[in-house]
Amino acid sequence: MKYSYYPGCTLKNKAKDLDAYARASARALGFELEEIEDWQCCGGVYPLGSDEIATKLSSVRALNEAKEKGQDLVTLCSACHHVIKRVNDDMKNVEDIRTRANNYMELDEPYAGETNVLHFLEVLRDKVGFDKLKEKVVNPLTGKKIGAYYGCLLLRPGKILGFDNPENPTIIEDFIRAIGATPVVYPYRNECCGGYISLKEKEMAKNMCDKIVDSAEGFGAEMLITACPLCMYNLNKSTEGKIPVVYFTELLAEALGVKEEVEI
Amino acid sequence: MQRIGVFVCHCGSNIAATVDVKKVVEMAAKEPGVVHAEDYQYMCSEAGQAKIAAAIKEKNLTGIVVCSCSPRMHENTFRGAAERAGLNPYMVEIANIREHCSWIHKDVEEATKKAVILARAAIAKVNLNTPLKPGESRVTKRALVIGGGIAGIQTALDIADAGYEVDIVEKTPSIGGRMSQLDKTFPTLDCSACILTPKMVEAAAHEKITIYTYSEVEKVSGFVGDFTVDIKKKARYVDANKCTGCGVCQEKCPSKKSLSEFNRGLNTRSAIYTPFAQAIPNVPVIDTEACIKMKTGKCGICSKVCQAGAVDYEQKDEIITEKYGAIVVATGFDTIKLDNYDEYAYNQSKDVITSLELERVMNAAGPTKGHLERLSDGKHPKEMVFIQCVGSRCADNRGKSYCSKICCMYTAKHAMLIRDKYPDVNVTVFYIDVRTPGKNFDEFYRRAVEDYGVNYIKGQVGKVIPQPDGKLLVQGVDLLDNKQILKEADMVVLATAIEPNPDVRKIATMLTASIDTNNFLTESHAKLRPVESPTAGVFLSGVCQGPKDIPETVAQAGAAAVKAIGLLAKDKLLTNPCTAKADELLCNGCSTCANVCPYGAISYEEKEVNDHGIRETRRIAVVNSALCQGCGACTVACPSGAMDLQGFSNRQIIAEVDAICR
Amino acid sequence: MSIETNEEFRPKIVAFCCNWCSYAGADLAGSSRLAYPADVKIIRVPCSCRVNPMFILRAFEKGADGVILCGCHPGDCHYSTGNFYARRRMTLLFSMLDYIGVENGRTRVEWVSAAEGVKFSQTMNEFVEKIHSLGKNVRLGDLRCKN
Amino acid sequence: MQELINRAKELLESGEVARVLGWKAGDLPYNPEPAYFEKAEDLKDFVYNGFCGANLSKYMIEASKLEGKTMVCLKPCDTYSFNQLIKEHRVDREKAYIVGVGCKGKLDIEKAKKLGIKGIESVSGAEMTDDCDTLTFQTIYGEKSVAYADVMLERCHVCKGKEHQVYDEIIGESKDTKDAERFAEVEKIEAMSPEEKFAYFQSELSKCIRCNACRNVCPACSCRKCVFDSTKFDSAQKANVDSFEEKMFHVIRAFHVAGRCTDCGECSRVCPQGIPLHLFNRKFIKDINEFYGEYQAGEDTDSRAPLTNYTFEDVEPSIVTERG
Amino acid sequence: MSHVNKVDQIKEISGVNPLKCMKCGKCSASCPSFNEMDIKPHQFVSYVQNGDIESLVNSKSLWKCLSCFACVERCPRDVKPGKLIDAARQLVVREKGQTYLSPDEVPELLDPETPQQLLVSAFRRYRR
Repeated sequence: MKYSYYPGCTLKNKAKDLDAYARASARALGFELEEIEDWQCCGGVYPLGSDEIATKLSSVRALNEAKEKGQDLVTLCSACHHVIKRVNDDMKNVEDIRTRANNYMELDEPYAGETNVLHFLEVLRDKVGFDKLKEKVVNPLTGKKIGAYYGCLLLRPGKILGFDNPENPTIIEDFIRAIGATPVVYPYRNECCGGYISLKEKEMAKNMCDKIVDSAEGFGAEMLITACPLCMYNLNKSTEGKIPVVYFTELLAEALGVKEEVEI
Repeated sequence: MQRIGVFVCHCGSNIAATVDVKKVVEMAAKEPGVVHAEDYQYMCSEAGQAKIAAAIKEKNLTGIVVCSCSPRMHENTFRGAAERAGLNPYMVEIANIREHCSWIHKDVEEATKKAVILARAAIAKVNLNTPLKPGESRVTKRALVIGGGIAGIQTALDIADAGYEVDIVEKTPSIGGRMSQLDKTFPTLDCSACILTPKMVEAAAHEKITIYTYSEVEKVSGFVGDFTVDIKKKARYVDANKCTGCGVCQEKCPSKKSLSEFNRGLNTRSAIYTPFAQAIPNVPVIDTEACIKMKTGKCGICSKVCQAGAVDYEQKDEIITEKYGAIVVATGFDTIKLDNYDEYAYNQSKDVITSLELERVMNAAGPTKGHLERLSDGKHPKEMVFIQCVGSRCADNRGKSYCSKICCMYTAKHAMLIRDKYPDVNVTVFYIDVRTPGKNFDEFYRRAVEDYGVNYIKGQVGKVIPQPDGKLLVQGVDLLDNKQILKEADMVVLATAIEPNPDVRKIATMLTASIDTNNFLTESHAKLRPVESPTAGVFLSGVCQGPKDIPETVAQAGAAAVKAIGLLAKDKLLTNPCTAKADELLCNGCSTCANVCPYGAISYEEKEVNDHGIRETRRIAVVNSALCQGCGACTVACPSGAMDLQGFSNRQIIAEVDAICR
Repeated sequence: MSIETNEEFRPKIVAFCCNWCSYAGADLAGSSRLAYPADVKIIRVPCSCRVNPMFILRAFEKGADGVILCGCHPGDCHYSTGNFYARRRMTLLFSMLDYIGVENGRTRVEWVSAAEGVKFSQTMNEFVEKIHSLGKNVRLGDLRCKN
Repeated sequence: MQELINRAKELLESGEVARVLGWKAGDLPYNPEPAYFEKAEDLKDFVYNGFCGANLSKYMIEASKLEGKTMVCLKPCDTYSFNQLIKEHRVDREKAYIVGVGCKGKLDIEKAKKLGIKGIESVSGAEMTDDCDTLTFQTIYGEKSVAYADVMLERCHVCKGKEHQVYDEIIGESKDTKDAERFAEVEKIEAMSPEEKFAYFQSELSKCIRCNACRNVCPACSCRKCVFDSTKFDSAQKANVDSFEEKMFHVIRAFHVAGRCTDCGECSRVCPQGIPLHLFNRKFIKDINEFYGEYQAGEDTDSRAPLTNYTFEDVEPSIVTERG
Repeated sequence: MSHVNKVDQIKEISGVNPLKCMKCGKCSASCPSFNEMDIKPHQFVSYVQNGDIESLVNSKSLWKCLSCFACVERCPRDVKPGKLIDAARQLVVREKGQTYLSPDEVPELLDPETPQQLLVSAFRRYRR
């Protein structure tokens, strides 16, 4: 099975490990991530204004490339996922945006949201299946108590992203179970880490992350996992190394026994 | 050629403000067949009807057109007026120039033009009308009440007291409904069971009432006055005639892990069970999913301990077919599922409960024996938070668009009862609005605040955050203070929206009673016929029609009973004469019409006909006008046009089409 | 004086409404003052299944520009099954009209319950707009005209 | 053919049947016409060959009213129509002795004429016992041979198969002559733009002279009195050229037989103006198959016809707009 | 630019109908930045209703909203206050050419771990 893959800017730089572990794990699980050509940055945040077109075009290009290849488009970074999935929804359901974006793009065939956008976790859940994943685990992380940190970008708005129940998600917990560890459910796992606010309002972001980390620790988490480089950055400021924050793909690679192959 | 009179109503200014009624009169007078046209302030008034009668007599009218409000409003009024003046009531047509014209258009010229066209269509139709005579059908003097809650019980008692037989069909093992689950009732704080149980007993003892519990309506056919209903009596596996209700079987049953439906799943019950101590009938049922004997064939303890020998594992479902003249729907409500509201942590914490669950917690026969305690650890709470409007007043597809109506009052009741019994417990209520219309209702709510010190905060809760120590952090807002609030609570109670019992959809379909977008049954007229369904002979009682509290439900139950009694008191009903009729010279006898008739009203006869001198025996469709309800499906199925519908004939409808497109 | 003034295109639209749901829905639209263009004229029929394709073609023949049929939602028919038959009949009829080159959208079926005044009004507004975009009905009027 | 005549004689003489419904020779070698034979000696005029396209099942409506049984010759495709008539109680199965006659495709003389064959004196190669591969015409200009399939009726190119659906006995061999897609022509039209579709049907229908040949021959159009002849819809034929049925006759006719039409193709065969009328019926058949599942009218006598049936999940009429 | 125009502009950009609001406050109850804001999320809706766009575009809140969509997700009336805040922010960055972030100040805000995503997002939100 081959998927089109949109890594996004951070995964080429600060979060190379998030990307590398995902690719190695994909190989171990028998699917391939085919990086689309000449992708451009998604912009990091979804342009909310209903009149914003230009800022959505980089996503449309990526989506259209996947469409032309007839593949689903897989993303890994939470922000890219959020932006691309929402733009795709616009292209599918908002006539005005679709028309105007297509006017800019001048494609042979207009793009109308045909591509299916999947987060890597969704591939694991819906395509591979957590049961199958469990079978492929060679190095179960038994006994590890792990708190899943979702943040906001993967979950909300729930209706458009359709990723999981936005108020009580389970996909990462199911993932944690599949790799043999024990999930720790804590109520702040879908609260915002502060996101881009941490550039200028460091204190504000820290306050938010403190609540998340305290809650997770309080419920017994020994480690936090995330899919988002920005979440990890913000959370790390709060934990100050007390409990580790790692990418879910790292644990996946470890469980599948391919972590050592990966060179960062 | 008909002699037609046209009567244009002003409806005060309702029509006259937007439609130039004089112009309509002037234009209508020019139409073929029209020999009289006039306008009047209120045609439906006695004076207006007198004008119609006078014109019929003076001008020898053979048909009339009233340009007025919807025929759904006053068709019967004008038909009555015509009949009293000696004109066949089916020679009356209505042009709806109010709902379909003056009320939706602003421009006088445009509205007038349209009113003229609507009048023309009605005139064109009445030109082709023929006098029709209603048939008669009998009335079965027995009523069916679907649902055995307080609404159903009250309706049944009222009908039975008037001397008619009534059957109650209740899906669960006992009558009593939601009210039997309540602890106390507002605004008087009587014990719910104390006022309900006597009514349950009375219904059970009433010689005119038959109660089918653990039973469901399977099939309904027929029509007003003559419904035929199949009732499925599910197997109880206990012989009601032998059981003494001693309860030993329930004590000895080794399978005790099923969640108690009556206690909203807060505790467990045995596999053989009566839902609650005062159940009527006091005859247990066996839950086949939980019963060890049913699942494995081994066990049989209940049978062994039953001295009356009432347990019968071989019992089968039974279908009872009965005829009824009237049907009352009283299927009630349930609380909505909270899966869409996980921000309130209902699925994550045992200490977040719905108000109905709190009723069980507060009730002496409930899972905590009436002690207020946390369901997670049994500890007595110190801080309780109530959240209002959970799933009500939502426009986002997660919840219900309507106000559930009863929550403000029961929350005040809960708050008051808790503060009264446990003065050490602090109670906070997050509300959007407090809605207390009703006799002594606002006073009741104010008492909760003023006499019992309940802390009402205007604002919603965003999230309930379970803490590692088991407490619940409630993150809400105080809009008057403009502050976000983080409140630590031991228990959170959600005023969960109510919705019609999910089974009502199936029942409505069987009854062909219409249902609104929220699954509430539609009443025939929102103001003037609130307890009648648009389907003749079907009446509505209680929350199945819309959210209601107990006094309103009882009042409506009585009203539905009166309407049913009014129907049952008649010996015969006049049937709708707008039925299908086959032209025997055109009929091919092909059976296509019978294939689409939902009432089985069409049969075939070998009949000798004289077709322009050719005498032959033909297979001809014959419509039983007592069974035909006049839908017209057959008329379109018929390729030769032999089948036509009286009152809505092909030529009549085509005349309307022509008039509109002229 | 004639009240027929015809400067701009004012479409003629016939709406067949079943007595139990859609006619009541139209009444509700009226009592809720939910406006829709006066071009729509309603004909009351007992059930959507009473509407013969002949009526629809007749309307077009006589100069209608659009015909819409409204009935109870499937499953909610007052006569249990009427709208199911209407649905099949109209699906086939509309498909045939499309096949012989009549513009799509001149005919429509919409299920409107007695409680859906808003939907009734919205539907009529949309339909009138659609007919405006299609313009005058020419094709159904002169199908057999010699070239 | 002789086998057929012998059997007919036998049945007539034994009194088992009171008459035989078949074809008799016309004034030309290619225009036999339906005929009753009541006496054995009359059978000398009996013919059965490739030009006997007429579907005799509709004649059985009247024959059912007569005294005694009628032996009727039905080709495989005709038996669908007969079944459909049984279903609609229009013919009496007990009154019919059905001889399923062999069929290897029926001929369209117009096609031969279009191939330039004129002055036909006799035809060979179209007998029931022939292979029906080649057809030979003796004309005043000499002998001409053509491939049988080139002069076959349109309907035979989409043959429903060689099996008789209902019969008492079978005489002669049949052949499935299907060599084209049944819905190809319909699909071609569906693919046109609305303007092209309209232009196509306008030009075809403008040829119609309302001779009613299609209606008279159609086994499904068996109404005692057609709506277009009655006052029931204010649609009776009027002198006025603008009357309703002048425009919509064919649409309504197709609608009235939708779900009942067996696609026997008689309408197109008899149209003197050569209008491909079967395209209306076949469009409905295609839609019915697509929307409500495969259905072949006349395959049985008890199934529920598509227009007198429904499911809760049926497609909405808006599908017509949505599929574009 | 008149007030009316700005109100329309905000409604247009956000696609929000403020009249749907029933003033329940669930947005403010959900907002993680509530305490940092001078005009609270629920007030955004009434400010737009009342046409006081000036106060909105000058508020601190514009720069405190995280676009975390908690208010959007939980609003029972589908009003989406977060979209209104964003629309007001758009007005500022588009029209006045104002920016909340100048490239000059960026270097001092960075540390070795800062992911690209953070810069990209902040630029997108704070600048045209």
